[in-house]
Amino acid sequence: MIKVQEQGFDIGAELAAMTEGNHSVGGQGCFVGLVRDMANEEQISAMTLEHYPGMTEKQLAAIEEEARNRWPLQDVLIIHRYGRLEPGDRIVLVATTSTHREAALESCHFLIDWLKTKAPFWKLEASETGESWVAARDTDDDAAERWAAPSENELEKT
Amino acid sequence: MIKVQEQGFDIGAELAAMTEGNHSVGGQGCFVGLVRDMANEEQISAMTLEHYPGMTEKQLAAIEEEARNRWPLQDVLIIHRYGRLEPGDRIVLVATTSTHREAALESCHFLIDWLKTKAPFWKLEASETGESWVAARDTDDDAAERWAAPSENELEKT
Amino acid sequence: MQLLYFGWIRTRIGTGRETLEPPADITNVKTLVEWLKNRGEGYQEALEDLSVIRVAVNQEMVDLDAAISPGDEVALFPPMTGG
Amino acid sequence: MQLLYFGWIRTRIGTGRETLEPPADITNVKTLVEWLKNRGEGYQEALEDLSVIRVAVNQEMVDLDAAISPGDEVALFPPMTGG
Repeated sequence: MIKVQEQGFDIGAELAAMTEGNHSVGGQGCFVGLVRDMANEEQISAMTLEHYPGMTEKQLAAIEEEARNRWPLQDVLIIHRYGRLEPGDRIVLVATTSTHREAALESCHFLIDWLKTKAPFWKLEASETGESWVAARDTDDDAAERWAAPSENELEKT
Repeated sequence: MIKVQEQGFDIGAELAAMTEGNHSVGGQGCFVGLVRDMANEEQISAMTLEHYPGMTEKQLAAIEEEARNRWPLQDVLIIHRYGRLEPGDRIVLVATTSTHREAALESCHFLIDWLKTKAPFWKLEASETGESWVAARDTDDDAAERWAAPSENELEKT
Repeated sequence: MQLLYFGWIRTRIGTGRETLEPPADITNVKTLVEWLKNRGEGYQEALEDLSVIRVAVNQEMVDLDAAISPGDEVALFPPMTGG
Repeated sequence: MQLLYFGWIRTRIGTGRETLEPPADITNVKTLVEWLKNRGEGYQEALEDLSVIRVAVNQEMVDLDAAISPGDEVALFPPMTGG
């Protein structure tokens, strides 16, 4: 399930909804991304997330689909916020459920790595010295690349 | 922080407490283990977790310590229940916070892998055909071994 | 043609969305970008380094040599920073 | 000496805890286990396969050749299944 929203989310309620009534879930993995108060040694007062309505939902759905193709998952949840956030606020929640823990944990790692470079969000940080756009990081590209192998290569071969 | 308890836990409250007031957290990883309703093709009606009071807390604290030595973590939480549980009940919660997502996710994976083989718990499953103890799995040993490298080898050398 | 701009491409150009009708010889993303750069200093500044520009046509990621048609929604933006 | 049993070792022996005073020549875990096996059928059944017995002395994991002393807390249990 994909949710792109301005408002916050209730982690406990979201995680509970994924397992409620489904007693074949053995493991649930989750990752929460939060706004940090420091960036490049500057104090951050706010972060504004811009996104591409319409495409965002499509991209997140494609990333969810990819995760489901790679691991035997029972459920996938991606909640990504946009708009103005402050340090300590939660930006994103990814969570997966599976019969076994390996699939749940690995797929969460995959989801957040791909979100970093494939979800159409841009971050504007505000500090005392003004506003600046967060630059994409090579390390995020590398992390996403790490998962590139199986199905993308399959696609290239065909 | 280590909690060994019979009662359930509130994931939302536990995760929130780890990040509250700390705005340098960039990522929070978490894993929840639940009682499944099937084991070895048998319907499970209950699982009773026995543990070794005293040693359990020590072992969990040692595992937490090991995670903190390996990754730059801001906080670590392990909650492990004992007693009688039913399918769908949560058994264990591990969660970590860090400046960056990689450390948070990897350390959660490490924590749950080590808990499987190094935390003194034993599981008794009840089904229609009676009660039986859950056997340790080779795959869990392998998963724990995967993390054996750095500090254990260091210990062996000294 | 619907043009959408995001991130610092949007702030440099000064708008997030505009409807333009490029000449008939603008048939792929690369020639569109070159044409846009002539529309003013903001465009020039926003689009000068092709290596940091990402493109979506009708909300699908494409390369710079992808074809475009008059009715398309074309979005230009910096590398994404989700998560 | 405090003896503690867990999991199927506990259910086969029939108790989870007992205080015993092994003879003076019982100085390591292995000889203790052999001595325990003579205490009855339940012990025999519980402790027959050393490869699936784990041992903690004073709540620290040890090998079968670890030394033991009269005041120790010695726990015998199957491989752990936490998480």
